[in-house]
Amino acid sequence: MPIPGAIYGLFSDPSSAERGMDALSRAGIRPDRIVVMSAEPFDEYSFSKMDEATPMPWLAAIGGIVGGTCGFLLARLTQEGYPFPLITGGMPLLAAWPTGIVTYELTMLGAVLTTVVTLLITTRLPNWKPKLYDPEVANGKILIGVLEPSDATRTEIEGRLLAAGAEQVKTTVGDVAS
Amino acid sequence: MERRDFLKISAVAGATAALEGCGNPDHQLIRFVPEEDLIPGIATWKPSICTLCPAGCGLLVRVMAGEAEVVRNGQLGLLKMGLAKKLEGNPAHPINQGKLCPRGQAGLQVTYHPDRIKGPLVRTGRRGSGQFREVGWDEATKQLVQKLSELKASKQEGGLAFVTAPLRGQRKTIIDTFVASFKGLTSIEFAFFDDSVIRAANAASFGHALPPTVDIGTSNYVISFGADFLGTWNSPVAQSLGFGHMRKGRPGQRGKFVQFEQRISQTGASADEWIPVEPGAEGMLALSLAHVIIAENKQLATAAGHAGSLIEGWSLGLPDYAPEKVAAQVGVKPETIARIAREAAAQDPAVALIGDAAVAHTNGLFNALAVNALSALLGSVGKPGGILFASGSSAKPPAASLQSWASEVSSGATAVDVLLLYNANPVFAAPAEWGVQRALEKVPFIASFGSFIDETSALADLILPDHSPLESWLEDTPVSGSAKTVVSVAPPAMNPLHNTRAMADVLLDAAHQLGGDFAKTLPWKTYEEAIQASFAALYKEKGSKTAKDADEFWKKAQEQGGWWSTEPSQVAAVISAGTAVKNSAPQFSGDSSQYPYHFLPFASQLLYDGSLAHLPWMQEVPDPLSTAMWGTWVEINPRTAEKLMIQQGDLVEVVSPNGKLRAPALVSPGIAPDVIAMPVGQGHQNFTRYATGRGANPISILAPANVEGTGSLAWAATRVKLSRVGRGKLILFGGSLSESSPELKHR
Amino acid sequence: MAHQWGMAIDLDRCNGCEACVVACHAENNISTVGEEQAALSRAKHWIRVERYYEGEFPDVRVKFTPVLCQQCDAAPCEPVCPTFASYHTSEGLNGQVYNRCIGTRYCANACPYVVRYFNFYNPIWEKPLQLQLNPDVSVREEGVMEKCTFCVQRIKAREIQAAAEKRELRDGEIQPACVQSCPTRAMVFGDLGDPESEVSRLARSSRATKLLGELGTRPKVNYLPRDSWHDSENA
Amino acid sequence: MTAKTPEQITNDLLRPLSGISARYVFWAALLAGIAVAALCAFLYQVYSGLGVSGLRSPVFWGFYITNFVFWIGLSHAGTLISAILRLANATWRRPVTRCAEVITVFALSIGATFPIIHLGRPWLAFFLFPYPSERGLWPNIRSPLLWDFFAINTYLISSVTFLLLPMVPDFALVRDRAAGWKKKIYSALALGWTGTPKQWHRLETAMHIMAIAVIPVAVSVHSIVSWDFAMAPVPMWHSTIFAPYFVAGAIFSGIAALILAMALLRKLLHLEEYLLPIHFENLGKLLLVMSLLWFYFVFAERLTTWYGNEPSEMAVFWVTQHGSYAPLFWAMVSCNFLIPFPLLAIKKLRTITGTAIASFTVVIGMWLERFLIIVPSLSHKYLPYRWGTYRPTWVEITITAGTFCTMVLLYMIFSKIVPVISVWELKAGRHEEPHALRLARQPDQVEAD
Repeated sequence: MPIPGAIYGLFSDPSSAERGMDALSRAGIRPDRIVVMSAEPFDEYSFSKMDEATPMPWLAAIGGIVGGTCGFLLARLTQEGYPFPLITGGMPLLAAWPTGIVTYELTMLGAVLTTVVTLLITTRLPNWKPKLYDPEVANGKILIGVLEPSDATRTEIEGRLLAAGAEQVKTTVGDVAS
Repeated sequence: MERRDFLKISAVAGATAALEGCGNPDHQLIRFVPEEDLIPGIATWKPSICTLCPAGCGLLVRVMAGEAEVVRNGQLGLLKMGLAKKLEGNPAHPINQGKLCPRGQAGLQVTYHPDRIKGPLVRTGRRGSGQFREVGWDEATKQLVQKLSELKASKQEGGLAFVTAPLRGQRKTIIDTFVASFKGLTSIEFAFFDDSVIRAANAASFGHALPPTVDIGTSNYVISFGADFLGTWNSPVAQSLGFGHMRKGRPGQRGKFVQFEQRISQTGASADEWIPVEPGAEGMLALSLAHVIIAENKQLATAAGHAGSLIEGWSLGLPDYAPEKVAAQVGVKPETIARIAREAAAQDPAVALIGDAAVAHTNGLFNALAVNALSALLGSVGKPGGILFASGSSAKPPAASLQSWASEVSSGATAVDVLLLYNANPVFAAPAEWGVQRALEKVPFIASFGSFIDETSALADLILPDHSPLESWLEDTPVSGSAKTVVSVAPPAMNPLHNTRAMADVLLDAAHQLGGDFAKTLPWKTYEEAIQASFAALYKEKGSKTAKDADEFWKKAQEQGGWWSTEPSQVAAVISAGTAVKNSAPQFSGDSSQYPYHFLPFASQLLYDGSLAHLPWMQEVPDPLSTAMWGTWVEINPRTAEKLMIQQGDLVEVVSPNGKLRAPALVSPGIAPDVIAMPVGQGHQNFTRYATGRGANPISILAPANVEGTGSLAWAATRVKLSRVGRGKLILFGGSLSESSPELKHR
Repeated sequence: MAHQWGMAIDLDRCNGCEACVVACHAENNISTVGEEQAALSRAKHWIRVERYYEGEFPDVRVKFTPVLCQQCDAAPCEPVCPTFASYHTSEGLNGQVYNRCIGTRYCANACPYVVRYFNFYNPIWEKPLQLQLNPDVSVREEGVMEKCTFCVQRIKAREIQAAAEKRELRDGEIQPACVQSCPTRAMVFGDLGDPESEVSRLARSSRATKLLGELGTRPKVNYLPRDSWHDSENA
Repeated sequence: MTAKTPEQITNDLLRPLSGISARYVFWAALLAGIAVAALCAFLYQVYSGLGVSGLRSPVFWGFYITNFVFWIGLSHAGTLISAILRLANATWRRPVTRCAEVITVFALSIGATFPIIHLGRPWLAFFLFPYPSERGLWPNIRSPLLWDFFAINTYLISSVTFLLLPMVPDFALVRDRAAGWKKKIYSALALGWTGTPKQWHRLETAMHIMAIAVIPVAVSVHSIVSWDFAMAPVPMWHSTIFAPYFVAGAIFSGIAALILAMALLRKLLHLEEYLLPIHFENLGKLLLVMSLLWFYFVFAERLTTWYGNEPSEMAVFWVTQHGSYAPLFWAMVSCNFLIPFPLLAIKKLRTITGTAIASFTVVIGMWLERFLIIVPSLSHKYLPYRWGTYRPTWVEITITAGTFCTMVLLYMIFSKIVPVISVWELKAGRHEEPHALRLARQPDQVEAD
């Protein structure tokens, strides 16, 4: 994915970033066109209130169930029949409690792995391709911008961002690297 | 099922693979054409005879094909041959009836011992330096014959001496005949644990100069005075079989077994009642028991017959031996003596036996005669459940004493030009005071037939290694263990591994080369022929119901491992009048104030008299009581240990008037506080990689006291003192002495 | 019904002679470890004769108990093995498959009888002592646990022989090496599944006890403790 | 909590990543040398046989399993503590979590090697893997060692992800400030993180789920380690108290290790302004609670044994209390209770130095505890004839020392690669206060955390 054209402002504090966000919303920019980046989570600010809904806990639960099932089957099938039954002179091969332990451990493993996979997929990580980013974010700046703005709105956006308190407003065009 | 078979196959394959790793130089060896027809994996069982102690048990040898690295005609190569894999008791043999003791089991390792002498050796270095050169048999025999013919030419008296272990059968005949032709002594027989005192006592009491065959199995009451009859004494496997039968072989009837001794032996450990007795007071104790029996009219004094009449005061009812009078000297409570006497008198049959340390005091002969009289009084002599006498061989003449021979030679009174050695290691097994080593050093030429370099054969000029017993023709006429007449015979169970020859064959060969009378006196070309001749004579004497001629008789004997009578043998006693003997107190070497403890050597259950110390199995199997492995120990009572501030495993120095030694201490509740015990067997200075330099030899510090009335060593007649010198090395297999945790006392 | 091999040891007969120990070494290719290793308590004796002293001089008694693998029916060593090296055979033996053993030594810890022995080093037989090895029994390498097998090679050989001869096994026909050598006939081996066998008879006797039976391991070795002598018994 | 700007925080926390001092190289080389010696000792053991260790009959488990239990116990420092603190939303946790999680990952990795080091035939360790093999056999599910296999692997995977996920934003930080080859490496490690709200939300949700999952896993891991012992009928092992006793001990030693690590990091990386006395104070209180809990477990275990008076258990009981293991036993009680208790209970002594000293003794004491659980019981099993003893050899001592050195070395290397304090979490902590205020003001506008 080439770097999209974008116009964004860098804010040095969350309150001005929040104002910048509000300004963009008021300008009628569609929320899915707005891009926000920060070096730390700002859960309590409105510019972070996007993309909060996720089925991750449910997926983790399903992953746990799948893992547990695998564990149970592993414990059960391997002991009972593959590839021919082991001679144990009538001694029990399969016991409920140990099977429970394996089932339990694999349940947890399933849940953890599903969580990680869900995280990576939903956040599209890892992704080393060039993309919209500004290293100033690492210095604590909060990036708020608009993807593929129409030429008509450019100046308005820039103005609104600056008015909200953006220290700097930058534009990217096509495939200019950050 | 299939699975297990598969595992077994892979197990065998694994074993083979382990032995023949890649790059093994074995693969570069040439392969000889097998000398025998063998089916791999199929075991055959061949009879043999155990030669490791005088009991003479019959063996079955499991022989299987295997590949051995051997030298044939000077060429090293691999030979597929029958190899002995396991020794079992011969179930048909009347002595051991299919059973075998631990020492007998380990006989296998004699054959395969890595330090066995692989061919004739001629000394090259200084005497005793251990430097030898390998030679061929022709050269070795030539050297022997040359020395002997020089000796024969000199017509000198006593110029040849032959020191052997006690032998029986044709080997003895050959050696005695051979030696006699040199106008020398008869052979000198020597073993540390010999039975001559008991033989002398039995000859006097019962007219049989033999060790007793004790029918423990059908006895109801067994009183043993010091005899370790389940461990090493006399015929231990036969006695153990009897012991098992006495205990649990007769439903509803269980005999009692009482042991009197100073230290709990392996036998004492199995006793129903173990009672400590003062050292050397066994005879007095036996007579005290007899006194009670007579005094309480349980038996008439005359019931003891001749055996009783040999004891002074017997006919009067032994008034001097009332329990109250002797209790202090004997160390047993009068009521205990009386109780045991009553119990024994009430049980029929009841038997008394004596052995080991009890006859190795200066008054050992008296002790033995007293116990014999007690047995006779109990009415069990010559009866089932009592003392029987086998007739395997005629009573043997007393052998020349090694002690007097050694002192004569070392003092120069007797000149010996040639000394032959066979199966005896007197440098190790005789007290240092006897001066055996000094005597040997005076002998210009010594030839040994030994299979190993030991303290004695290291002094030899020529070594003519014998086969191992499993590679050799064997015959034996056991003198105890079965009431039947037993003549064992066995062809070699396997071919010789090394370039060895049977002692008897070498001797016969030498005799024929020497010529002269030997053609008549020793008419046999080989040992095999000699044995066959003895069986021909046996067939003539005894006849046979199953064999139609002497050849068949001979063949059948080889198949079953010998010939034995179907009924107990009946041999007339030859009783000669004897004078009554008085009680004699045991004499101990060493002043009791300076040397406060009695020193009690005892036969090791595994190493016996030290002749088995070279077998790794015997070193590593834990001793039954101490659980010690790979070493020796000095056993002391906890009270003594506390007094001397000695702890388990401390190195202690034991000092007798005749020497001193150092060994780790073992603190054991099973020993009298005034007794220090030590197993015989370790302390070899030169006896293969497994035994050399291990522990100390208690024989070396023994006083050269004799049992009165015999030439035997009174090996229990030494007193010692001891002190702690540092930390020792005591390797025990067993953890705790006691079954209940001593830590619990902390509560 | 499959055989259930078991043993009875009459302690009234046993005299602690150690014949069984040497017989076992010879039959089962148990290597000797030498002085240095023996001092580190690494000697291997699949059967050992335990000796306990009771009391103090002069009232001392000694007790011998031969202890070998008890071939428990509920063996603690079996479930703990992660690789099934220790497992239960259809004839009731606690099998030890050397090839599967990775040497966790867990079985030896779990065994209350301490009858499992570990090969801390590769076994050594100094030439030509290796010629004594029994070809029917595998040699165990370093890192492998080993233990008494009730001489399974003898059991199998007899079973195969009996099958070839189309007959049932006779009671007493199979003798492990220890039983065969025992000079007092203290040990009896046989099929506990056959109520008529000598070992079953002894196992049912009122004298029969199990070593550490209270642990619930259900051992198949029955001990008949030392009896005492009563005058009246013989009167 | 501090007046520092995000810029300052970033600078302070990323500073250790640049530049290596001579002192650092010296210590790293020394530690690496000992670690290599340990590796050589292990290879020597593989070559010669397990006989080079001091193990013997009946003490078939010794230093190696002691180390195994010890390191697995230590691994509870991190993930468990940080997960609990995360879920409890303890604000002061922020500078602590990563230090703790790193201990977990390294201690667990080191601990997990010991079951292999201790094998008689370590080259066959793959027999434990459940995979269809030519042997026609699966591993035995009933064996506690297999439970270990599953539990430790689950715990290791969880801990590693639990550690790595929050590191991604920090890698991104480093990426943006680095140049040259460093930039390339950190770019790869940052996975292309940009810091959109979506990424932050997903990361926080994932961390939340993982924190919930990892706590029971951690508890199960040390329970299963305890069951390695409790499943065997060995005197004083076969006990129901073992699982909670081990878990408590694990957390105890884990906290101690964490305090020690923090004290060292604070001093060596000059993090005095981030790792504050309050952290040591709080963790010290936690350690005090665990010390009391540990003592309670020991007391309960020994009292029950003493009253039960079962002979085989009493043999072990007395040999530890009065017998040959008594010096070690009382040293353990001192290290785990008698010394740390006053240091942690008296407020004046609960300083950074005080808690560090207490932690040091606890780490030693807990190692001794593992040893004393294993060896006296094995050396005093039911049949007194086979009672024995145990002495470690230089091989075991070297390997043990090597693992301690490896732990420190790994930590040193880690501190040069990754900020040991989670930068973004620390920053995020700064505005929790205003967030809470907002919560009070407009509760309906703020969603639940």
